[in-house]
Amino acid sequence: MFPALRMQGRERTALTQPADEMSKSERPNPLFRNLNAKVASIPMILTAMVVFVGGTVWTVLYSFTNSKLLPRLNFVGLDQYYRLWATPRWLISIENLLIYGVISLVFSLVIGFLLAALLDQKIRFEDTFRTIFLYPFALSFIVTGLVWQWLLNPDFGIQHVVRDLGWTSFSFDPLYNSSIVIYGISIAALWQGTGLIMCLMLAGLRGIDEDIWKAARVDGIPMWKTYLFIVIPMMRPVFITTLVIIASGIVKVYDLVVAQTSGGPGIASEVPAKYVYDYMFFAQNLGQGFAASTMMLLSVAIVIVPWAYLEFGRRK
Amino acid sequence: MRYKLLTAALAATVALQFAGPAAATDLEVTHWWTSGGEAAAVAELAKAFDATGNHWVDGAIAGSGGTARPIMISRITGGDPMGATQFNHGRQAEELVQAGLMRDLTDVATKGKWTEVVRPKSLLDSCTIDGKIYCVPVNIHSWQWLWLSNEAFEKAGVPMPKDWNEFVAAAPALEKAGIIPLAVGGQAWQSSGAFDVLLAAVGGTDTFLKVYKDKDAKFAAGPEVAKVFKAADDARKMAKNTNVQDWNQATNLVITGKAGGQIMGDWAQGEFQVAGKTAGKDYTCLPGLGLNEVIATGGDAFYFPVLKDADKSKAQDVLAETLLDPKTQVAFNLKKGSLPVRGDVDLNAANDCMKKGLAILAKGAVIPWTDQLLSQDSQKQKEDLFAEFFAKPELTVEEAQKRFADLIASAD
Amino acid sequence: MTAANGTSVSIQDLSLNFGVISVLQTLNLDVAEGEFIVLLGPSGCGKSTLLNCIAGLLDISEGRIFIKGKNVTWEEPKDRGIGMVFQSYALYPQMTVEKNLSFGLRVAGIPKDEIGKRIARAAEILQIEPLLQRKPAALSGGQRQRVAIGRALVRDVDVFLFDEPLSNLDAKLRAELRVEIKLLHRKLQNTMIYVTHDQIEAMTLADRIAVMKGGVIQQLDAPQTIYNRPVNRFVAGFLGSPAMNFIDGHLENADGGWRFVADALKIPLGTYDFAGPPVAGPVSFGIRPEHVSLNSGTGWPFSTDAKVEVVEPMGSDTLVWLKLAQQNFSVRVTSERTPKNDEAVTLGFDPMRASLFDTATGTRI
Amino acid sequence: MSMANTTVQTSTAAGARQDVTEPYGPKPRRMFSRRNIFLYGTLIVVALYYLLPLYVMVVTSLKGMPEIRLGNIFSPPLEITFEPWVKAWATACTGLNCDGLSRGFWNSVRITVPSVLLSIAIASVNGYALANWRFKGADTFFVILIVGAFIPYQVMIYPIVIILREIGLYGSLSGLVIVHSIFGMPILTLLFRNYFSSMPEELFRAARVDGAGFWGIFLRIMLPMSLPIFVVAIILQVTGIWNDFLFGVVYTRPDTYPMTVQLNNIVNSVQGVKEYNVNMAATILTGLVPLIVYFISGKLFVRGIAAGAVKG
Repeated sequence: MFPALRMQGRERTALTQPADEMSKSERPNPLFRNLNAKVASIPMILTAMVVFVGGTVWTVLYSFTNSKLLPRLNFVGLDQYYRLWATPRWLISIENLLIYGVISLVFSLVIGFLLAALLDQKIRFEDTFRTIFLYPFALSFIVTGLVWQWLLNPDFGIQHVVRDLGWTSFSFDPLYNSSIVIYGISIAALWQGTGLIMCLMLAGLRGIDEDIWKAARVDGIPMWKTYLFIVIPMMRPVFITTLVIIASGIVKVYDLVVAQTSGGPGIASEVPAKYVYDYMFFAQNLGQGFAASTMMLLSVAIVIVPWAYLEFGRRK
Repeated sequence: MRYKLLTAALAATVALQFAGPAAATDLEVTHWWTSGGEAAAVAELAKAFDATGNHWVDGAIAGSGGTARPIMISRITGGDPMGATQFNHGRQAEELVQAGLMRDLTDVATKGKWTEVVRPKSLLDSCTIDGKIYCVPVNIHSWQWLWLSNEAFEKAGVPMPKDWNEFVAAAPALEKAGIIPLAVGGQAWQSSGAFDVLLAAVGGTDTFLKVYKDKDAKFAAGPEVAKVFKAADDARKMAKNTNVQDWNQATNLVITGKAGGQIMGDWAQGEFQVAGKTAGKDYTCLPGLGLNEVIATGGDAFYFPVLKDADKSKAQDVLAETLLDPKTQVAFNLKKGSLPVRGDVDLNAANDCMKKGLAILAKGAVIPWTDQLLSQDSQKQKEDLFAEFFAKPELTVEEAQKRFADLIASAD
Repeated sequence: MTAANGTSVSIQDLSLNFGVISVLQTLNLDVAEGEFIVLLGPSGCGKSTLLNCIAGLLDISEGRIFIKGKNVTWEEPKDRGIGMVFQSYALYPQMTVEKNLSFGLRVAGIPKDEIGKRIARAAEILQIEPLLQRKPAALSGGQRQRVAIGRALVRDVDVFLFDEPLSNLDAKLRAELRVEIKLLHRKLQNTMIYVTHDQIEAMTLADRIAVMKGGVIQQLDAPQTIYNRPVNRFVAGFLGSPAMNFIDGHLENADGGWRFVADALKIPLGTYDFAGPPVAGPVSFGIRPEHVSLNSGTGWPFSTDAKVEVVEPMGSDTLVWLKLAQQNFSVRVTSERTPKNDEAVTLGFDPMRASLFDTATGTRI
Repeated sequence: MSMANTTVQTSTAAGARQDVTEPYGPKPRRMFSRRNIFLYGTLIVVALYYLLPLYVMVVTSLKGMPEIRLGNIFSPPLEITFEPWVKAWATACTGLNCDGLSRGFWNSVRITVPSVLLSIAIASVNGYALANWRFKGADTFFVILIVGAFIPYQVMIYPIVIILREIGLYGSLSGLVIVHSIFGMPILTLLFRNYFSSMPEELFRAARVDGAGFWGIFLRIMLPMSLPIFVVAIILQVTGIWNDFLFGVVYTRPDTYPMTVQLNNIVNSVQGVKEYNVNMAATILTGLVPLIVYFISGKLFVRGIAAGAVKG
């Protein structure tokens, strides 16, 4: 309530002063234009400014302090950052995020697109198949993590079953093997997320003019080439929306790791968001957590802000 | 056992309904005691509190303290405090007290003569800040136990070890019999705790204090501690086939004879009890790993956030008194497997292992625990290090010790 | 012309910028009461933008707009006394035709019986009574456009704005509705501002045409004037189908008279009506294909020989392409005897019908 | 094969008969062509992979613990028991509370319904304002919002605790509803904005000439045309909010814990042995609401996505 009132108040004072000097037929104060739209956008503006910008500034500010359990403005310069980048767990987290990110991005797009392309062949039972591919998206990461932890558990899951069938040397325990655990986590992530990507791609494919297909057929272009060189470039907006959804999911990955491995074995499957959470709350070292947050925000900003501005900031 | 718990809970609810709502004040108590033995112990506290005419609203948060504490702290700092909350006593709640968010219990303490009844004295010291008492210790938890499965050793055909070294020697025979020698759950605090126990047991009390109390980094890099790291190296080799996360699942491996032993605090005893196992017959406990019989005075304590509601504040006082009540202490600690914080209670019902603990306590062989010596921040870094150490054989003993020494150098 | 009735819409020094891009530049336009003005130009010339500014759908950067003498520069669209018809009809898909027509009136809180009266009148004028209970999806293109017009009609306003209303229709319907709009205008006598890129619509409908390019009105005149005396090369080239012939050359004064010279081609300009005192220099000589005649004797002030390159029969008449001073040149022939390919012909015309433009500035000389 | 293709293509190009055989291309008709076998074969294999975890969950939840310990996870239950379900719903314990997921279910409903309504109300108005009423600076706010979609929630927990504390809503249901609305806003606003942008602008202009204002156009013109995108938004929000764990656990108190938190509590409150059958039953129960929503409205979802995400 508090910030809201302040914001309105400021606008109101700004409104009244210049309006007095102008006669009615003159250009009204620009703040009056679309006033309803502005009023209606107050929640958005507040969210953007108070929560996202305000929260970010606050976080960055306190990352330069040695705040422990409670935030205190006790500045220590870049100490938290030196420590952060000297911490093996942080470095592993970053590495894992990169691996996980590349896997998610590439496989979600490829699998999602391939499934969509298959479904777009005017097949029978399309609804059934689509529902099957999409249903995991309805489940939370916590649930997804639990199920896959169970399936990949060497004592109960796939490995156990295959060994029971007679292949006793079979080994498939990605969640218990430090060097491949992050791939094991990705299996669950892809299971959960590709359905949505498929839906987006399918929607995109359905938006392609039938004439394009006819033209490609008349020209004798093979189907895969039509997809690759004609259809995919035409689906640019879908790919952009998809990228936003996938990428924002990648940076935020947390629950899935917690539910499947809690970062283990050891610290082999740690991710940055978990580092932030653990250090802020578990280690009761807010400063360190904020420094890690700031690094995450920074990397997000470097990639996203220019792109978002180009994509949404300016219109034809 | 579970049925018993259920009936207890039901009884409590029924009792409340008849107690007359006017006098009853609901008090929400948050904690992270959710395993079988723990839940049974909490039920005792709730029963005792409900018997005073108030109502214990249970706010259990499953997971570990690591999951629960952030939630508790967010709620206290967010202005929606619970009536009382569990913390490990020590330094976890220090800043909350300093920020004036916690209630000063000095009056209740004076009335109940806590300074006289609570032992060892160090327990109350960790509740005291600037001469005022802010928490109620409810139990003494000691980490320094090695729990061994009699069944497993029988199966492997080796005699029950009497200390850590014999245990290590018996490991190959256990492995041969298809038994995991040492169960260490995947959660970071378990490997870290196991190392601390080794430090106190293999290294000795002085080594332990020099590292954690004096924070002597040079010493931590030296040969005394290197010995401990050697032992930790043994431990991780023995534990490499453990595929469980939670500590009680690891304990369950010992209970079922799938694992030879586990280094775990005395709360593991509650699990043996719930499973109907008898100390000495089904399982064996070695305090201080059989090498250095000490007990750390870590444990749980309840803190009481400052509340505006006067009725609730009054109920807080009642709860604080109830928690230290001799009868509650006995009932609670028997279930929990921990030691009571009062020296003046009757513990005839205690089993073998608890009696061993009580004897050590009576001898005064106590050391402070890492919760009291190190900040949460240093604890967490330590956890990260040992989680990695136990899971990653490529991390050499030397490298790990060097990182440990660096950590001690910057610890607070 | 009905200008005597007073000014209906007046635009003064209007500018519109999107950031650094200037879309309309200090534009002035007065529309008389009851006048039918067509804004004509290629896409991107700013004609629709100008219309949207008049409607109040775009905020202008500079200038003022008056409608019926009232400064409406910053009024809401609904308060300007305008009705508007859109290219895509913009019918509300979830409402019936009747609800579509009445939506604006209901918003304005006009009493029910009055709404009913107005809808009945509009439906009668546009002959859409049987369609009133249908949804737009169940209408043909022509019917939708009638409803769209009806929506403007029921508002009972002074000024109608049309934004390329016929572009989405096929050629036949377009011609039909064009006539209907003309009749409607005659019946209602409202001021109408009509945007199109179709010169036939412009020529047939307009009292005056404003030809626009690059956000500037190039010429504002009656259709015939624009056709016959275009003020610059752009207007000359934009109007007319087939397009005007242009020959690049220069203007020189020889033997006491002015003439146009391009290679060996020399056209005396004795009959040409110069816009100002002529000056020697590079010019474009323009003449419409229909103002040239083929093999019709030598009675023309100018005639020359040429060889036919291509013949394009167009139904009612035929377009003959040949080369003049190495530049393409077309002639429109209506006579029954049309030349064959490669045939030698004589062409002749009166330079009075021609237009001369300064090569550098493009303005009429 | 290639011969046939060439002929057919030539004839198509020439505009001749098309009913011979369909060429290469997206829609042949024969039942057991090689292509169909490949197509359906792939789809079925992939579908099995997607169904496997659900199958294991259901099967496990119907087994007794002894059978789980002995058998393999894929084998169907020898003896079907519904006890795990009953236990998961009604009697599983966390600490002292032994009422299973039942309490969490109603809490989740109480949290989800207002959160979904509020977040969609706000986001749809945002999207509409951004698409049709671009006021100065609006795009900047939107960019901030989109960037906000990438901020991990963990980073924002603390600032939000402070904000909620300042406005006095910490720990209350309204507080949680606001938090869900805030974090649902970026993606929803993007969807609504894209959807409204894809509607013909002339419609909006016509309504303005007709005198409808900001709210009039929104309520009377835009809303009746937006069913598909609302379906998408509802599905996304219902699943997102229903499945949320972090906010539910941080911003509520135990008596209002949503189902996911209770699920976590039940799954992690290991009392002796892990009761996998109860865990699986609890897991399915928790996922049931979003699953049902998907099964019912899956078709609309794809259509709505097409409208909201494809046009940009």
